[in-house]
Amino acid sequence: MAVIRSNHRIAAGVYRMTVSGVPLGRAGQFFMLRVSGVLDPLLGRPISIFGADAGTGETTFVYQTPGRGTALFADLLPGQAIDAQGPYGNGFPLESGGAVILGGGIGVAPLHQLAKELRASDPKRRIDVFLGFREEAYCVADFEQLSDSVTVSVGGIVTNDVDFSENAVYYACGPAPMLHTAAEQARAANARFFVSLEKHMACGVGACLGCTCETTNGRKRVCKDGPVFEYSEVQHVL
Amino acid sequence: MAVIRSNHRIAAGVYRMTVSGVPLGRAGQFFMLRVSGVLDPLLGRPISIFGADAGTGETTFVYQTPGRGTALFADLLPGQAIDAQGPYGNGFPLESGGAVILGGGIGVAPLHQLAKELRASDPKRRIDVFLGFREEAYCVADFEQLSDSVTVSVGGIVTNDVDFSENAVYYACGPAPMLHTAAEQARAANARFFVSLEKHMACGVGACLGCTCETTNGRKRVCKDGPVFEYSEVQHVL
Amino acid sequence: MSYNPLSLELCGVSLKNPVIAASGTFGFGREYAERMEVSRLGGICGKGLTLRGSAGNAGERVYETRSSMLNSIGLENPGVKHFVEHEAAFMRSLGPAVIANLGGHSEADYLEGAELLNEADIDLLELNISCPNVKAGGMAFGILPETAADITRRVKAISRHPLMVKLSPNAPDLTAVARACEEAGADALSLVNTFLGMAIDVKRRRPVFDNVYAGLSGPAIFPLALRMVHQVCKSVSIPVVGMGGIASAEDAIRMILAGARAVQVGTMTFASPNTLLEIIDGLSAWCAKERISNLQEICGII
Amino acid sequence: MSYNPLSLELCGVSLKNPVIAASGTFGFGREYAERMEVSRLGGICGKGLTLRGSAGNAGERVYETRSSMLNSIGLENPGVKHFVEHEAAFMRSLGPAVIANLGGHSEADYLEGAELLNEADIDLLELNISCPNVKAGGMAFGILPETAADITRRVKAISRHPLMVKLSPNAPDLTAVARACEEAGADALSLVNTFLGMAIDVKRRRPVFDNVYAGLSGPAIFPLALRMVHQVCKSVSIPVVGMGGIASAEDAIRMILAGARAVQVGTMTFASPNTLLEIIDGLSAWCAKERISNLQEICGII
Ligand SMILES: Cc1cc2nc3c(=O)[nH]c(=O)nc-3n(C[C@H](O)[C@H](O)[C@H](O)COP(=O)(O)OP(=O)(O)OC[C@H]3O[C@@H](n4cnc5c(N)ncnc54)[C@H](O)[C@@H]3O)c2cc1C
Ligand SMILES: Cc1cc2nc3c(=O)[nH]c(=O)nc-3n(C[C@H](O)[C@H](O)[C@H](O)COP(=O)(O)OP(=O)(O)OC[C@H]3O[C@@H](n4cnc5c(N)ncnc54)[C@H](O)[C@@H]3O)c2cc1C
Ligand SMILES: Cc1cc2nc3c(=O)[nH]c(=O)nc-3n(C[C@H](O)[C@H](O)[C@H](O)COP(=O)(O)O)c2cc1C
Ligand SMILES: Cc1cc2nc3c(=O)[nH]c(=O)nc-3n(C[C@H](O)[C@H](O)[C@H](O)COP(=O)(O)O)c2cc1C
Ligand code: FES
Ligand code: FES
Repeated sequence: MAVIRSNHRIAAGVYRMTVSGVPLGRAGQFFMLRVSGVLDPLLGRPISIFGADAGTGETTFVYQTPGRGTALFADLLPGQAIDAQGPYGNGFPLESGGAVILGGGIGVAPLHQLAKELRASDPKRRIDVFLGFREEAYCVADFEQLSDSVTVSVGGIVTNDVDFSENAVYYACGPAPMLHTAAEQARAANARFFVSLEKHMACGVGACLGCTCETTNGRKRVCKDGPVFEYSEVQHVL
Repeated sequence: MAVIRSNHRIAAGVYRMTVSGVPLGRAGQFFMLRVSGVLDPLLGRPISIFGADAGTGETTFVYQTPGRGTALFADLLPGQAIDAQGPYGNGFPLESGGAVILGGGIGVAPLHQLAKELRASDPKRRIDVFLGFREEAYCVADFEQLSDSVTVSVGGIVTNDVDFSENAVYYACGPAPMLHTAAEQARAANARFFVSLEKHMACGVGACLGCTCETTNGRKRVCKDGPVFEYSEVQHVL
Repeated sequence: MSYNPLSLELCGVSLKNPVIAASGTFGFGREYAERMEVSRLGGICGKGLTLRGSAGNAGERVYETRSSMLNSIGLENPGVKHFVEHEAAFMRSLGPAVIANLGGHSEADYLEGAELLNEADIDLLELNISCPNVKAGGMAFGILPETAADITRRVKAISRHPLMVKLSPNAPDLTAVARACEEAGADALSLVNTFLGMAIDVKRRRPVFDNVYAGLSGPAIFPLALRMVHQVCKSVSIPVVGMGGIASAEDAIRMILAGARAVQVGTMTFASPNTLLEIIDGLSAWCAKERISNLQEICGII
Repeated sequence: MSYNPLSLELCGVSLKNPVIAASGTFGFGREYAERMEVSRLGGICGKGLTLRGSAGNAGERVYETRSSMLNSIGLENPGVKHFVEHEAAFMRSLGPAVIANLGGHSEADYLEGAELLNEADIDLLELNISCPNVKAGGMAFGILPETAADITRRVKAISRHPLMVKLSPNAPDLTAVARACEEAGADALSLVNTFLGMAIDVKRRRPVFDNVYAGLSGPAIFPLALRMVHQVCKSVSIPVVGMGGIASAEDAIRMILAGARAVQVGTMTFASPNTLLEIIDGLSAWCAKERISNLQEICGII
């Protein structure tokens, strides 16, 4: 059981929550979060690690509230408990060399921890971040601390800003259309490109087969074998 | 929707919660309280008015946590919302003259507001309070402010302390065995005696017929026609 | 006055919206009339009546389960005559369409009850052949197509009110019962009544209810009820009123998409008395947002 | 070592406690073995197998409902042969009793699958004739007593493992199916599999699942499952394994009071992976508190 340290709104319908009492995970991994003590909502909600702080032992999430499960998270106050199972899934690989990070909307969440890990693993590498939002930007300052450039587009098409032909590894998380376009550009440019996928999940650990996805390497479970995949493996489902 | 102003533990498994934003009710009436936003637990929990403060507009409850619905109440913090429907039911009648109040365990809850109303309606009347607890006393000081005497028994049989032959009106709320014994004593002494009953409830307003009780005046709904009854009407169910 | 996108006709009765308070969860309207604008409802279905009335079941009567409840009220009611004399006119005065719900222990009971109800000013007669809580009666009639058709035919023959037959989700072959009732002359069908469930008191090591089994209702049953409403709507051509666990306007829309003309809401009224009105408001808002001129346009498109 | 009040025998197999991970909710044990002490479980029932394996259903596969979920996995599985060669030994190594769950699209499939499983070191064969999510198969066999008895008889004739038949709550006459399976030689029965339910996506105005209907599981179904287990236990004399919505040690005790020898827990493992272990601990604590020397003493006393 995690204990909430802070939980507040950072943009319209977007919240940032920090908890203690859970094992630290890696960029791209996620927790199944659940209000405790009730059986409706029943299942955990997969929420990525926005930040895992080895110093304080705390984990931070940034989440939207599209439905009733997450809406309940937003009502929680510091000191209260939240059920957090994880970390689950495989993280982003930290390839060497320059990195280009593409985030769309709430897809920025796992990318923040990714930027942190990329920087920590090689303080000298170049990190360029492109963030797209529909109406309101958030977490931009968080990325500015960790990268060489941050390009923000609000209401535009973030992939238009990105050149996939650089000598860098590309990482993305965001809405399906964004990932689709990015994957087309990456293929055209023959880039190394990792994406984080979303699927409705029940267990989060690979046991229910609710999140199966056909890949070029056979059926995979997004929760256990992903959520991070090399784009070419899953291009047909993007 | 009520907003919680304070909510804290006052004895082992007993909490005191003050809320604003609900209509003020009378002694003996109750609210159906429910954690909002979830459908499990589903139904409201009937909780009596411990205090209704006309000055602040706030209502106070004192509650135990025997099950999962009330256990969730105990986790709520000031500023959070709780669904509170009511006030429901009929209150205690404020008869003239001296009053003797008998509370057993959490049954003290509605009696506190009763003492307040009795005192307010006739500041000169004599009010004697007898409180029985299994292991730990609570709310005693609250009663001391409002009555001429408070007799507390812990681990004993509170009815042993009470003389039903005084020229007073008797009021009681507490566990069934206590009410049963008190009713026998009241009948022997031919006393005027009002009791507050408990039944599992679904609606609290008289619509579901889940709390029907046979009385000497026909079938009655504890929630709507009670929960306060003259003991003689319901003696056979006590 | 602008056109009302929620209005509909059900068996010749005009409803201002498709949201009806379910039988047994709204008394005869009195209790909630003190607390909410009941006039805004599409209809009110009164507590289930039996010919001579009944004291209902002894022992525990309600018990909460996960997102649901079990009840074993056992049709406590004041009898048809009392209803005709003391409740029907009051219900009419509230404004929404008035539905009487009639249960019975025997065929004769049903027929005599229906006869008496001919004298009442009601809009619809809902024939309850699906109450699981009365040992001798109710559900026995609704389990098999033959008995369901038989009682439907006989009541239809003598009742001057449009007849809606309320089906049991416990019927082995629900769509067969539905078709049989349609053929026997039912003007509409409503479903579901409660599912047969059980609760056990661990401390006392015995069933919670004197009758052992009781009726399950509330949000938990919604996915089952929706499936059954969908199946029945595909099987008959008379109007269907859907219910079972509806907790929101979205749930009501789902029922209507699945083929229900109107919906009834029961248990959620206990949990949150405003649910009925919130559903009506939610349906209006949805029609506006989706530019639907009348909600019935989406009825049964799935 | 002190006597274990939770131990029992099921079809000649010793279980250290009556708590079994339900089929389809625990893979073949690998995933949860990384995260919890699976060795403490009474048994593990593997994902439902079909002869040649299957990719499962397309489209949405899981959807949350009130205190419950709908699934339309469609028996995605690697096939019996893969299980025998790559999973059975691993499952055995975990410690709990090993149960293989076998589904099928045809009688021949079932028989060939059972034959192959004769080579596997498993304790029990659970015959799944109740999966609602595969168009061609599964549930079709479990709906009627005759077909259920037929497939039971044939599999029993060739299988060297004790045979537990898993029943569908969607059978029109569940106790008749139960009795038919008993007569046909089943060594035990397990129930319930998932209930047929439906979900509709309001935004897209269409069913959530490609198959339209899907299987409902989780705490919401507990009162229904408990009633069915009670009914079946009163109808047969072979052991019954109860499941459906069990969420706590109290729920498990209720199933056992109703007549189940052991229980399976499925959906709650997703919601809260520790549920299985918490139930075991809760049963131990309850036996101690109630001074029960073996939990089986209370089996079926209701
Ligand atoms: C690996 C992964 C990481 C994620 N990380 C984040 C994050 O860091 N921040 C964030 O805001 N969101 C994240 N999401 C999306 C988030 O899980 C959903 O927004 C959330 O589950 C919606 O729950 P709800 O209660 O608001 O909606 P409801 O509609 O009430 O949810 C009902 C059910 O649908 C599932 N569901 C609904 N939408 C989604 C979705 N988009 N993805 C997966 N399941 C869904 C829920 O988990 C639940 O089981 C992530 C999703 C995945 C798969
Ligand atoms: C008119 C009235 C006034 C009450 N006032 C108070 C009060 O001021 N303070 C207080 O602590 N308790 C009071 N109670 C008792 C209180 O309602 C129960 O303790 C509470 O409902 C238990 O809920 P739970 O979620 O803890 O238990 P659960 O076991 O989870 O409850 C399950 C269901 O059983 C019902 N239930 C369980 N026990 C009782 C009970 N004793 N009475 C009625 N319903 C019950 C619940 O309402 C719920 O529907 C009152 C009861 C009534 C009828
Ligand atoms: C307490 C209670 C009493 C009920 N009484 C009746 C009744 O008298 N007649 C009837 O036809 N249905 C009765 N029902 C069934 C409801 O009308 C409805 O069919 C069922 O509860 C499913 O809807 P819901 O899930 O919205 O409650 C009753 C239900 C409850 C919970
Ligand atoms: C995602 C999922 C997959 C399932 N797969 C199978 C299966 O392969 N074979 C089977 O017999 N039952 C399967 N079931 C049914 C469960 O074993 C169990 O009977 C049912 O879920 C009821 O128990 P519960 O409410 O504890 O989950 C599955 C259930 C779920 C939720
Ligand atoms: S969510 Fe269960 S296998 Fe991925
Ligand atoms: S609780 Fe519904 S009538 Fe009293």
